[in-house]
Amino acid sequence: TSGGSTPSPAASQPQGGQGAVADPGQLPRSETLYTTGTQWGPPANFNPIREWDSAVGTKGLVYETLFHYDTVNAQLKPWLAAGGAWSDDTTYEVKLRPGITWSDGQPFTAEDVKFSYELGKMETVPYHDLWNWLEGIEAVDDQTVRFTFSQANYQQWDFNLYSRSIVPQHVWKDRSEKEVLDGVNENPVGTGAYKILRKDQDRVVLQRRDDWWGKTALNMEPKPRYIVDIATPSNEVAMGMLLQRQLDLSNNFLPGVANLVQGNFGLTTYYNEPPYMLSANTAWLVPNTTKKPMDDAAFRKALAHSINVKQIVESVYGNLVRPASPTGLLPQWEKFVDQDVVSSAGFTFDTAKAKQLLADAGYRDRDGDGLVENKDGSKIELTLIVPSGWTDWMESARSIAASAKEAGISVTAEFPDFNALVEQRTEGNFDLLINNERQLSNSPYTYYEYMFKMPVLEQQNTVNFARYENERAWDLVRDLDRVKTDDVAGMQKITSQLQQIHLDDLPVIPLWYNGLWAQHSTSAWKNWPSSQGNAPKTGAVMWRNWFELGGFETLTQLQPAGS
Amino acid sequence: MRRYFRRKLLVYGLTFFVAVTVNWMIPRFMPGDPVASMVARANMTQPQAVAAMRAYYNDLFGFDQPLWQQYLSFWGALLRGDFGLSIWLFPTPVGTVIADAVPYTLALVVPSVLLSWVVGNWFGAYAARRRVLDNTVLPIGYILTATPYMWLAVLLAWGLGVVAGLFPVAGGYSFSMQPTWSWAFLLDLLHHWALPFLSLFLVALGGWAIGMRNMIIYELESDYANYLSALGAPSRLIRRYAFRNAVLPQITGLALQLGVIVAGALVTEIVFAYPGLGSLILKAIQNSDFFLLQGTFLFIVLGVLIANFIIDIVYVVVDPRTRAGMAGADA
Amino acid sequence: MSLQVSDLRVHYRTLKGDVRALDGVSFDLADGEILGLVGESGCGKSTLGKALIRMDGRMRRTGGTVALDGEELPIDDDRRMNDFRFRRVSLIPQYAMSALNPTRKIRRLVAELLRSRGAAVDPAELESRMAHVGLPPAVLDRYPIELSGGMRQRMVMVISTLLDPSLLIADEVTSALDVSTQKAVARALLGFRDSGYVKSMIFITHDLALTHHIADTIMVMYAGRLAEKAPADVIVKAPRHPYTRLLLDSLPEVGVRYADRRLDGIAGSPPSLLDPPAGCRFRDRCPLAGEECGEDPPVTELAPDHHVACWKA
Amino acid sequence: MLRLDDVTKRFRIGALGGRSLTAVSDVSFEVAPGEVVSLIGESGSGKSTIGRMILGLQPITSGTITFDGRPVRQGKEFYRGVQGIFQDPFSSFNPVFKADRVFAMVKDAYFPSVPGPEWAARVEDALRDVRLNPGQVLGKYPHQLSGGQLQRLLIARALLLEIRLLVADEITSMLDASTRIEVLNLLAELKSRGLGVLYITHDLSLGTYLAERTIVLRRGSVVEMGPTGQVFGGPLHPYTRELLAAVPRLHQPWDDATPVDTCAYHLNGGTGVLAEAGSGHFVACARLSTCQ
Amino acid sequence: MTALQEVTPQEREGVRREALYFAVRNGKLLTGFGVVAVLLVLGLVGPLFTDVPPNQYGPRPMSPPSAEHWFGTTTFGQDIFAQFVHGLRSTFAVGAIGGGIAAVIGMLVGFTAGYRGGVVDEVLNMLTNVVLVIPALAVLLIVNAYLGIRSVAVQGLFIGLTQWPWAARAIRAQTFTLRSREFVDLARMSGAGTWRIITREIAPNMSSYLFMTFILLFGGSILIASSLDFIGLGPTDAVSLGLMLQNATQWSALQLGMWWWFVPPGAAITAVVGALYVANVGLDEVFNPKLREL
Ligand SMILES: Nc1ncnc2c1ncn2[C@@H]1O[C@H](COP(=O)(O)OP(=O)(O)OP(=O)(O)O)[C@@H](O)[C@H]1O
Ligand SMILES: Nc1ncnc2c1ncn2[C@@H]1O[C@H](COP(=O)(O)OP(=O)(O)OP(=O)(O)O)[C@@H](O)[C@H]1O
Ligand SMILES: [Mg+2]
Ligand SMILES: [Mg+2]
Repeated sequence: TSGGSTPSPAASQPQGGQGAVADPGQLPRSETLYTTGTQWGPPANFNPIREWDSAVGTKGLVYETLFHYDTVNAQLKPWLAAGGAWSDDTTYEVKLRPGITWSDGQPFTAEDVKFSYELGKMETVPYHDLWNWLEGIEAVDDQTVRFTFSQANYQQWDFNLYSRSIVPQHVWKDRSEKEVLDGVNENPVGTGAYKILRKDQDRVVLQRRDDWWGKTALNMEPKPRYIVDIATPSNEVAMGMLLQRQLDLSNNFLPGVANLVQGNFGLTTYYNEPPYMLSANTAWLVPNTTKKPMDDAAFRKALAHSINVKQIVESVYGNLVRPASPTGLLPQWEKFVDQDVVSSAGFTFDTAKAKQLLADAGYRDRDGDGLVENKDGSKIELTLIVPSGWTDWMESARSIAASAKEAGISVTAEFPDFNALVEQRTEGNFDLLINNERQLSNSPYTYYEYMFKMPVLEQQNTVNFARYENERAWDLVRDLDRVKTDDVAGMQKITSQLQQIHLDDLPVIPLWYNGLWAQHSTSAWKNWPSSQGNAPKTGAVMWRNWFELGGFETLTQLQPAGS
Repeated sequence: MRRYFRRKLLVYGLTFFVAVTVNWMIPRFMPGDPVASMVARANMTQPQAVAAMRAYYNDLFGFDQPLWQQYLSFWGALLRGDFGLSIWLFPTPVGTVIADAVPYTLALVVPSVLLSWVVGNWFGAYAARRRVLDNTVLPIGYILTATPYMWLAVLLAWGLGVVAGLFPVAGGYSFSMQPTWSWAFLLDLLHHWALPFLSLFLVALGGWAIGMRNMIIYELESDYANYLSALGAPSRLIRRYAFRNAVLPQITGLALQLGVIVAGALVTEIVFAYPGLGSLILKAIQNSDFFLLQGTFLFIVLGVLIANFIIDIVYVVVDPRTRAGMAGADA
Repeated sequence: MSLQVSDLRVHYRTLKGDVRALDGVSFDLADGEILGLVGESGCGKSTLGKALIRMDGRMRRTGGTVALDGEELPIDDDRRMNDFRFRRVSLIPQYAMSALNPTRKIRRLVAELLRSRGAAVDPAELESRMAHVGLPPAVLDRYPIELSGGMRQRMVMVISTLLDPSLLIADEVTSALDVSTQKAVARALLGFRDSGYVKSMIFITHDLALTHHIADTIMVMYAGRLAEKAPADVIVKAPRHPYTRLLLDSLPEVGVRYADRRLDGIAGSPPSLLDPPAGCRFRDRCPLAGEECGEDPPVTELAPDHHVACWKA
Repeated sequence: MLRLDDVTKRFRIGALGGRSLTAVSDVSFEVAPGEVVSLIGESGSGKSTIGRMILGLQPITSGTITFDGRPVRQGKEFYRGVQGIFQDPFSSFNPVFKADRVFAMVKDAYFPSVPGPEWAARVEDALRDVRLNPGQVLGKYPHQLSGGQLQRLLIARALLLEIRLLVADEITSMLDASTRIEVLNLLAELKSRGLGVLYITHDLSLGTYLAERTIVLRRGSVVEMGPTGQVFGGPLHPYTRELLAAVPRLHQPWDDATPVDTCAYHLNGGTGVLAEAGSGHFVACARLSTCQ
Repeated sequence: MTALQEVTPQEREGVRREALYFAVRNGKLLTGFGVVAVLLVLGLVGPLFTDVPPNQYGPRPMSPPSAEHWFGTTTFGQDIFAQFVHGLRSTFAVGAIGGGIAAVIGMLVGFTAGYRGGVVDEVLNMLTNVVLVIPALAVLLIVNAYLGIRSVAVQGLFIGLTQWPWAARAIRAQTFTLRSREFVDLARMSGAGTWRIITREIAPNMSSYLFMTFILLFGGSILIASSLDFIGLGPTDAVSLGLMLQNATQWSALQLGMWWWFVPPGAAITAVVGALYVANVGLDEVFNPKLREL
């Protein structure tokens, strides 16, 4: 635990306040939510197709999806859709809610849904691969859309149902591929609860639409009349603003925030004790399995045993994250973890065991420098890369290098520029790296797809950076995709086999669960999500693609601090 | 005179050419593929889609043309004022990104440069050859110039911002404000501007004060000063002359220092999350946004060049020595 | 009697001790008189000049007094001395070429200087004085750097004498000029005295021949002391001090050829002023030196206005 | 031995403008072994520039300078026979080194094989030649020596090389009267050993003291040249006359009675073609005939 | 780089003895070099006495200064004193390397341009101006971002490569006045070549000036390096004061009340550079009689 001093609360008072309402240029503090941690620079576009860099709230607050996904109860939650069902094995029918209108007053219809999914036919649209197994879409009537599949990938389809923004056909229909992919989409017309009020270099201001359909249809209303999302260039600035109470929600990684949560600063997090945050994704150590000695599962296992994750969790993160289970499956997927497999094939930090495994596999220290050599006697000198500037990972990488050395494996941490790292990762010219590019989702399918995706290409862009090839595993992953999403047992059967393969072969080594960083100030808004009592259990997060995973619901549960 | 300006223009032209060329070379000859990182960020899995996207961006940025042609079209675009598209803030044109940020940077740099120059010079001139001031206050000047910009900035942000609560620590104006032509808004702008300005101002102030102090001491030792005091002229007059003569080299000093001050502004903006070019550059680096980096870099070079040029002209106008051709080595 | 200097001692403070640059010098200067001051380099000529108007930080008066028009000059009180400067005592410095602020036009410079001393510029008078030294009025609207060395020198002469001082000190004002300009400047100085712009003048130089042409009286100094002082013609024609004589002997005249007449210099070098030996300071180089020269020779008036400090004179 | 033909030198001046200044124009003369030629003229008339061009220290704009028939140029060979001594003895020595380094430099460059003791003996001989006591001057820093001593050190240095031509540029202007005359006397002795000297000065009295021939320079052009006696005894060019009249002489007041006649030299700047007025006596005056 | 004046080389009597005399009595010089010397010794000797590697995690994170941890510990329990002394080392190293390289280039260019004059001067002058006008930090940012800086030495190298122009200019001007000195011509007449004249005749005459230039370059390099470190472009394999500052900021040291992490590195940089500047002024006073306190 951290000793040290607990800083005293700042003397400053919240700015703004009731007196300011008279000023038209000033947003009333009690009706405005200030957030940060998603956007790191000027808002660039309001294009919901650009799910990775559109301005905060573009998808989720302005544009909406057919469904949301309830991470607590692990089920789809009808949103623009009133409901959806498989009418046969390869046909899915969506019923839309009646009475929804676009922000320009036009009615929202089945044609809009058809149009939006058909945008994926353009090669450069990110969900283009949907059309590898989707055959066609039919707007049966204004409220009904029918999707016909050549191959029904149930798991993936659910993901697509809550991930794809629906855009208005009447506005978008004449847009070229270039505009669809690269357009700024100024003045977006959406169905969502907010509209963009203005933007500036360092902020986006959203204003609630009081005619939003969900008010009546869902009986929900997001409480803040205004949301100001601030682009803070760095975490410490966010921390300063939180302390000044100019900020209500920070989705930044704020090291040492535990001290503030314990202190009297009016700051809260989901848990009021370690790990403080919900988990958002798994950080893995990715070995390049095409290189020696990482091509040897025994070596990878030894490496896994050598890593002192606990030290990283405690020293680097100050207990803001929790160590990952050997399977790496997020806590939300706990029901898929096969404890038998874990206890028989799992690994823990154990330097002695690591040494033992190395010795058993034939990696011995021949020249007496305390470091093992390859089976053929050549030196092992591995480098572990993380992007320069990613401080917590840099520290973690140093820690991994040190503990691996303890076990006799020579690992050096290096911090190339992000771009250079991406290139090495894509080309496969690395030894070890840390990666966490899969978030929580509706299905462990996405997790295993990342791990086992085949075929391994010349360039690996987003998945299977380890370049691990195992036909059986990939077949299992695809089988998993074809299990209906309500068939939990069927899914479990497959995932436990996948876990066996994972833990036997360790194509990636799960390290810890990165947090769903969210620190909230109670000075203006209360009823933030918390593990305690009947506070909301959703994530308080503005990150892109997380509104559908509970972020939006959180907004509806907030209460002004004064009430 | 003409020859002087011809030479100056040649130097500036050459500098610009070199800067632009280096600039152009950056994304093309440095490790790391900008398109790859764009594709990686888009989170695509399907090889076909990746290939399509790659081809699309390569075409967009002209990476598929022969190098010389890329170079020429770069110049062409540049002369049309087209800096290309930002990768990080895709698809915003770099020109727009910069244009949005520049007012903030200018608002920070111009007053801090000019005010620190004026106040520093005045102060240094006042302290020179005055024992008490020279020995007590000027060391503060040394300390100030020796302070790393960011250290002072962070201390100010923490002390006056977080602890004392006197100033905000981030942003160009209150996040609750909307830009209007109202006093409240202007005040708010000033309120946010104060700390970054102060940190830039203080560091630069010390440098000018010391420089001026030394110059004045030299001037006070000069023949004309001796002559004037031998004729019993009051020290007020002598100091006034000394000041005027010493200020002239400080003008050239100003040109020399511009680059340094721009650098200081960069760091300061980062500390205060001030939405100017500095924060942009940092993010451009972190996000490998070559085009944005190119644009900002060119913009800074251009700014410094223009400022230098203005200073050159001012210098020739105000210093009769340059006009008579006696100034010796040219600037 | 316009100037009376009695037993003036001025020392320079240095690390190694005091340099006795002026070691007991006494002389008088009458109204309307031009005193030429000559002597080997380093004998204290400039020190005397500076002592009379503005001592620099290292100079210290250790004795003696200076009186101007019967009033004692507070030469070591910088502030009180200010009242005398320019109005009563003025100076044409050795560095006259660079004595004008390069960034002010002459007219403004003069106006500002005068205003600071509480006087007003009389443009007509200024121009007439300039005309006196051959400077056109247009010079007033130029920067100093736009003038030639000789013009600057003459301009300084005009400025220095604008308030009609009683005493003008001209320190090596001609040594940087070529012969023709030298002649013009020397003439102008004479003219200033004749027009009454200045009452009396001390003309410091190392050029005996030139001094002879403008000075009424010539004073020869050696190693911080007076060697001989007499009317100009007397010094040149009938010098009594051996140093003066040797100095004159070593001056080549135009037309004198080595082949015809070989001149000789004075062997040896002057003593250090840091710790000068007792007795006559020229003793070591003097062909006439004898026993008694171990004592300080007193300054005696051999003939009216002819003062010599030598036992053998 | 040394010969200048139509030598011209132009400088570019001014920081801002590209003005050019003709420092020397169309100068031609010769210096023979054992001859002292004095070069006289007001400040800025181009005397030093001529000296430096002869020494190869400054490029020539046009014309030729030859030494023994070969064009001058920097290099050991050339400097073995031709050396120069400059105006300011203090600035001729590098203040941070001991003064006798100038001898060591000569040894390094020209006599690397001479053994140390022998070299020391040669240096001492040369010093005695210039009447310096080696013990008094060797091993000292320049600032510890007097101007006269430094000046003579430089002459001694030149002597070590057995030079044949010496360019002496105002070598006495900084010295007081007595030291000055000693240096001049030394030059006179060297000349009698066959050394050719170009003696540059603006002090007319010094010029006449030594030189067989005198060249009067004005604004870079020769206005009058000839045997010293003739030039000073019967100056033909008005400028020479004016110069002579301006020289302060001890026993004779400035001659105001000789007004400089308004002749061509005043009207057209004095550039005339050099014409022979007497044996070896040349004058550049457009109205030579009327003036005479 | 503000305080450097163009001083005509002095050659008065006993310059050096006198300089020494004033040097040991010049408060500015003594204080300046005193502070630098203390910190330098700390940087050189300190690491020998701290047995913990500077980046090693310790068991007591976030603890304030104590007998055990003189300067306290970081969020990770690293001993700040150990980091500090190692950081001082790199700071001095980057100053020496950056300042040294800049001084060497500046001297090469300045001497050559000043001595050769003419076309060479024009070309070098042009080059100097070009490099001068391009903002150095911007260039360093770009170079750093793409080439990646691993070690203090490489960082110093890059800083040195961009910082020389003003030094070159100053040295050129000085050389210009010196090259017309007659001893230079005398050396030439003694058969010395250009290089020899520059190194043996001209440079020794401006030694104090060159030294002062070096001091200013040294301080400048430290400041530039700290800026680079701070924005995350510092050497990845080293400990430096700038990196300490960066870490302290990134891990919100001040906000969390850990002033002992944030203050020492910044104070040390300020002290080193400030002391150098003060010493520089002192040196100026020592070598230039006009500036001596009367
Ligand atoms: N600032 C000073 N500090 C110490 N000694 C000085 C100073 N100024 C002059 N001196 C010494 O005082 C003596 C007299 O100097 P002064 O300048 O009066 O001589 P001078 O006769 O004017 O010589 P010159 O003809 O060269 O101008 C000299 O020995 C000189 O070295
Ligand atoms: N390097 C140079 N650059 C520009 N002009 C120069 C240079 N050297 C000399 N001059 C100019 O050339 C002219 C002749 O100069 P020079 O030094 O030859 O004159 P001088 O006759 O030796 O004068 P003095 O008697 O003052 O030494 C002068 O006007 C001078 O300003
Ligand atoms: Mg081994
Ligand atoms: Mg000359």
